[in-house]
Amino acid sequence: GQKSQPQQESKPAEEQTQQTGSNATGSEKIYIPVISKGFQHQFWQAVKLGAEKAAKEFNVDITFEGPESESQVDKQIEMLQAALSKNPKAICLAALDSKAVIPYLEQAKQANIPVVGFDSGVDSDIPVATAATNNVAAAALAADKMAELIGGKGEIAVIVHDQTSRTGIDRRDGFVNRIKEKYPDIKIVDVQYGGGDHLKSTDLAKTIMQAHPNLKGFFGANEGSAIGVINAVKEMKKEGKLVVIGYDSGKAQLDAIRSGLMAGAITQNPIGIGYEAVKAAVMAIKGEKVEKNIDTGFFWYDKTNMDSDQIKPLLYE
Amino acid sequence: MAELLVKMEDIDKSFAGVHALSRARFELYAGEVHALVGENGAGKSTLMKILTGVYSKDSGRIYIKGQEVEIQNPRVAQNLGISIIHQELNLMPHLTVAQNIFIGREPRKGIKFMLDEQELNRRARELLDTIHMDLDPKARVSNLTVAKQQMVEIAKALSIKAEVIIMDEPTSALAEAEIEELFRIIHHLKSEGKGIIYISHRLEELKRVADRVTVMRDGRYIDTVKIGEVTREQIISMMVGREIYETASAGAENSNEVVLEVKNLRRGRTIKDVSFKLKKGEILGFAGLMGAGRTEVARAIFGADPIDEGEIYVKGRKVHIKNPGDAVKHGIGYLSEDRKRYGLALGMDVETNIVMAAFEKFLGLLGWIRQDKTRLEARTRIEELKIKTPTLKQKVKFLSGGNQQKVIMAKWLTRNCDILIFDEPTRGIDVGAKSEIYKLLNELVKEGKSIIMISSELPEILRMSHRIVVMCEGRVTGELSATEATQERIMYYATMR
Amino acid sequence: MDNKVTQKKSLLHSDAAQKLLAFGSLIILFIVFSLASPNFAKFDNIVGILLATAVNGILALGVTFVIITGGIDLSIGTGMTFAAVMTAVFITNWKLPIIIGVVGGILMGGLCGFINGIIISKMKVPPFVATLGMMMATKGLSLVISGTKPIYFNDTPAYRQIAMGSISGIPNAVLIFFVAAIIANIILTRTILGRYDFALGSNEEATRLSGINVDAWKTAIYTLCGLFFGLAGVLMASRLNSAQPALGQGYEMDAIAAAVIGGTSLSGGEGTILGTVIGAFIMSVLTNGLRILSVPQEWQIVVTGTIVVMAVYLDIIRRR
Amino acid sequence: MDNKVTQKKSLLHSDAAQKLLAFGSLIILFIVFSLASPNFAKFDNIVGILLATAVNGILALGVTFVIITGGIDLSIGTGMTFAAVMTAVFITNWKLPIIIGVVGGILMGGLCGFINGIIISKMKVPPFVATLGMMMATKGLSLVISGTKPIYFNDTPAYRQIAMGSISGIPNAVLIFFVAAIIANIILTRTILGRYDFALGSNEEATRLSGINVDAWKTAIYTLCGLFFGLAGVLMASRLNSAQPALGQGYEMDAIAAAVIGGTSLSGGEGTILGTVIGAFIMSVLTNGLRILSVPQEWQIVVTGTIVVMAVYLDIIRRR
Ligand SMILES: Nc1ncnc2c1ncn2[C@@H]1O[C@H](COP(=O)(O)OP(=O)(O)OP(=O)(O)O)[C@@H](O)[C@H]1O
Ligand SMILES: Nc1ncnc2c1ncn2[C@@H]1O[C@H](COP(=O)(O)OP(=O)(O)OP(=O)(O)O)[C@@H](O)[C@H]1O
Ligand SMILES: [Mg+2]
Ligand SMILES: [Mg+2]
Repeated sequence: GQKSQPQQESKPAEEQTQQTGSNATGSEKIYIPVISKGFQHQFWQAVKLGAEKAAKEFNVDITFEGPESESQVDKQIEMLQAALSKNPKAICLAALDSKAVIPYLEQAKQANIPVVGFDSGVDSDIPVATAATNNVAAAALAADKMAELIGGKGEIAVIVHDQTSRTGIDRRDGFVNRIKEKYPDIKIVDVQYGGGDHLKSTDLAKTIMQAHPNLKGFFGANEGSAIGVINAVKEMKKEGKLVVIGYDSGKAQLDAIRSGLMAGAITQNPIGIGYEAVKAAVMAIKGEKVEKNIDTGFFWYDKTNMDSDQIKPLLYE
Repeated sequence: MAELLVKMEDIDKSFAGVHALSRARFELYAGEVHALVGENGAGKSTLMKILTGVYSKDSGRIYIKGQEVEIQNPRVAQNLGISIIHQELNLMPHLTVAQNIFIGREPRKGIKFMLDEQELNRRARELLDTIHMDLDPKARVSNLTVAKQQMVEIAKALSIKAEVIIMDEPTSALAEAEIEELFRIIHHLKSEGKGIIYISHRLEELKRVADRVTVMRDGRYIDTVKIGEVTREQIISMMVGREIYETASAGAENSNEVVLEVKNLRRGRTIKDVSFKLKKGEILGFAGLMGAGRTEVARAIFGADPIDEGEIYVKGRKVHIKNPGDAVKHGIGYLSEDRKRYGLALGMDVETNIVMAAFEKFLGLLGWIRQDKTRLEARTRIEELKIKTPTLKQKVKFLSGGNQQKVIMAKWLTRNCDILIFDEPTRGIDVGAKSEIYKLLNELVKEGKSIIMISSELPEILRMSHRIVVMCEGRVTGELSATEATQERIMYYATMR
Repeated sequence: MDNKVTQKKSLLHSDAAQKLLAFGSLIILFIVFSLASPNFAKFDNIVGILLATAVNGILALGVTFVIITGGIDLSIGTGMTFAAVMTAVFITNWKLPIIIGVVGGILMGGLCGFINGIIISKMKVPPFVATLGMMMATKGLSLVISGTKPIYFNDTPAYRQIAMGSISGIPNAVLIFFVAAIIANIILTRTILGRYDFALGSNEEATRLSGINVDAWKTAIYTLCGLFFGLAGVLMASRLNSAQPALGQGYEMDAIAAAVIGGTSLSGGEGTILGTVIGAFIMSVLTNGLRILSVPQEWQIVVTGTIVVMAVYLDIIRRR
Repeated sequence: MDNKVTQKKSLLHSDAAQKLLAFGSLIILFIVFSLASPNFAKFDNIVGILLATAVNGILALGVTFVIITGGIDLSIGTGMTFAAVMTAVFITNWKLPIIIGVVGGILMGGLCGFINGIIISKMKVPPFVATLGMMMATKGLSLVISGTKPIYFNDTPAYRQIAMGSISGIPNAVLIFFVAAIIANIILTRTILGRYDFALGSNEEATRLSGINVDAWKTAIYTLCGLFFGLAGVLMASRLNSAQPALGQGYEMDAIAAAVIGGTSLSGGEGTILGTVIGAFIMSVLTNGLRILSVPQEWQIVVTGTIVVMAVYLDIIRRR
């Protein structure tokens, strides 16, 4: 928050030059489409919040949209294409498939539209900046915490939201690989996918618990998966018998952590991701130098630190 | 004089492109049976559909017991005491007989929406008993033959305590015994003071049931006369506006070459050992009562249903017919008794239906249809059979019943089949068209084709056939030559269990 | 002697035996999974299967009525979500009593169904299109109304008991599902609505010609379907202790599949509630069993697809 | 004079006028969006719309044939993905020439359709169930074969040109779509397959009793549909420069919706290719226009649902 203060003050002058510089018809604001990987999930709503905060701060117009599921690579491309038709000054993009969007990024580059990546990177040097979480490292941290909490051995299971999306793969691999590398006595008995659907994840988690009665820990790799696990624990009356680790936040997860049902979770900084992405886009438009890789960070939070000044702003209800 | 129940005046009705009724008129008194006759497409059914709220009239007035009324929908007609047996079957095939009869008027019990199924079946049983119909109230309608379905329709119409009962060709699917029963019912209704409108193409029936007859032609009212005061020929000339020529049998002028031989055919419980021979250039009549199994035999020969046992020889060669495609390849064509269900693609145009079985003849490269050829063929057939249709592209479902039947005949003629099985070929067809079809059958056999004609109308069988096979309960019980056949002898074999 | 043979035969063809045979595929699946995994036939897991069936089962009950008319309802999944969101709005946002919220939620489902019915019967829009529109409308509205955020029932812990309270170990949701199935069965087989349902699907024109107000009854049937998905929404929200506005799409296909697997004909005129219930169970037993066996997910999908086709094929052979 | 009146009338009711009127909703949408946003009617955006229509449009062409028989094909979405994955396997993993990979991919689609056809016509499994099974089978197999990872065409840059190469600014995918539509139209209106397609949908039993090998033709029609979704898969993969194994589910509903909005009747016997093409365009113009106007996404869904119903309703009124 502190750094942006002086920029905000110098903004009106900047905006003036921007407008006269462009061929826009007078009072038109800078327009930046933000294309995410989704819009319905809580996480993306938090990203949107951050993006809107930055938009307000820098007095730009944004739109925020994303396909309905993270497999719809082509739908995202169509959004990108429609966005390009709207004469944007910059584009923020959380690419579902970083390779598949490259031709469109090239198109943007030719039109001198700076692209800022967010949430996960794009395999290309076109994006002027990327504001992202290192999901692999974040999930590995969850694995470390899991090992610590179950005492370094036993059976655990994982529910991931998606088998093919970048975030799904990264979190699964980050978690699974860390366990395999560092904790030989821990056995991952099952990894299944619930589509992020709360109800389906609940039934899925219950079934896994049925199949593996000795389960000691359970990792839910996104909000929907984590809540599914919590619901399953509740419905099976296994409160306290299982270490549950979640990902992201949302009211249900926060409540579960407060009540001790969930040991803790990884949070990214979704608001920060949205904020930084739009901010970087604005800076790029103005020709200012932007940091190529903006690591928005991730944190482990549990009952003890969730109300701290460092963590609290990262969580959303 | 009895009360005037129905009076229709100056009724006009047009469908897209067809002026079906123009200033049509009709009157019905209590206690009379009033026949309505006319050629196919004369507008009889349309007029009745207007009276029962199925169609809305373009103009004109309807009075019920002197009161002018607007009949917007079938419910209004029912409430006015009008019930109808539609020409086309209008049943719910997935429901039972009883459920169909009382649809819309189900007995309830307890709260308003609960059905009383027992009461429903009981009432149906009672009704069926009083009208002497041998039907199981709990049988699913889709499992019944057309004749039995027709009886369900009749029962349904009678179950409504109506004062006006319209019967649109009720006998077209019935055999003699049921027709007798129907006539008995009609007399009974008449004696109760009900008015009955009776539509039929079987003019010989009129003398037996009707009091007066109204003739329609091309959607217009022609005349109303007392039945006792006209001859059959006079009615016909009013209907068609010309004298009609009724062919006699072509006579036994066939060769001895056997084109189709069926040996010991068996299928389930409906065909128990059927054998017969069909000669070249012959019309072989198949007579029998309803349910005798004639349709089953035809379907089995045609490959529409699998057979359990039996051999079929076509022109002396044994053939294996596993599906209709095989039958058609061996030159056999079949005209079903239920043309809407089994004969026509109703939603498609006349042209396509005519060439449907013979597309191979009109194909170019890669399955390309030579439309010039199909059009020419269809046009030729339409002229040949005098099919009444505004254009080649008219959907078959908008043709009148008789013309639909002709379209199916055209289909098999186009396919050029040598062996044709006609199942009730003149069902629901007017005298004019009937005589055309008879003429056609005679021409076909003269050309050397062979015909099996299944018919429940004995006069027709007697007039047309060179030989007659009589069936009863899945067996062939007799075979008669044209010269020895009489109604009595046929009935004798038809009831020989 | 002849008599005996007939008796024996009629026993085999008796209604009861027929119905038992209809369970065929379900029983086979059950036996196979029980043998394959000791964890499958445990009480808790069975309860889990029952619970997992409840929501989809109730959706399937409702859509069975619609399919019997020869129609379809694609809005049941998102309509369910809409009902859930409205329930949450009533209870959590407007602080109305739970019972009013529940009834209100079910009625909102009924309202969606009613609108479907009007569009289909009065405006003559084909059911597929009308309910596709409703699917999108309810999906969007759920997000708008909830502000794309889940609404929780944290102030009203009693709400969760609607689905998750239990009687001797069986969760209420399961009991509600069975009661709903029984009511559906009574409506379908014993009431005039059920009779006209079949009549419409069997021959709509003949039904109309019999003097029945086809439009009104059709609307009633879509409304009934709406009430069922309203109930499903209430249960779903209760189980998740929240209304999740983004959920719902895709549930319609599962429910339609359950009805069709259970022998309801998409061309109308045929269907039973028992069949639909069995169909719903076949789907959830399959899902559960394959998961218990830890079959990799991609193979689970392949196997489910194959077995669904085979189950229906078996049923077709049996009926011949 | 009388003659003149008739002529005038026949002009209004002429085929050409009818066809123009059929575009009604599409034209209205187009005008509204053009007025609402200067960015809508730009060349680039129009090309974008065309491109966005191509894949869904080709799927809709195929499924139109199936729907006309009175059947349905739910496997077109995932079948498309399966074809895409197989193409990628042929070209990237097996290093086969592009042309062979493309033909192979299309044929794999045809194979899926053929199997659908056999299950439906020979085993008498209802199309909904048979293709639901195929939907799951192809979905699972795509994941299995690809190892749940996208397969890229990075070694064969020419592959991307199949869809994205362009002739005077119009991408090939669009041209391929139009050519496919023309071919589909010829097949449907001018060949025996098309004629039997309608005959099957109009009265299958009567068709059989005309001596036509109903099973074979039905299988042929499902196979044809398979070839179309195979082609869609090739284009999709080409556009994304990769085969995305998780894609596909849900696409079947969009395609079916396009066909139905275009006037194809789900009860069979009715449908036109032009209608389907218009239906596909209505869907993508709507999506694009609302995006261009920056309507919030949740409202986009509501509006789309409403307009789809209204478009069909307008068409129904027009035809009266
Ligand atoms: N729904 C309709 N749409 C278009 N034309 C129709 C329709 N119903 C009837 N017609 C036409 O109206 C005319 C009268 O038909 P109608 O069915 O009343 O004749 P009909 O006297 O009952 O003949 P039949 O003895 O063959 O039953 C015919 O030319 C017929 O083709
Ligand atoms: N679909 C069916 N299901 C059950 N029984 C049937 C079916 N079709 C026909 N039957 C029975 O088969 C027997 C033979 O019927 P079929 O229709 O062949 O007789 P028919 O001599 O042609 O008489 P009709 O004059 O009624 O045409 C009858 O007992 C009939 O009830
Ligand atoms: Mg008539
Ligand atoms: Mg018969």
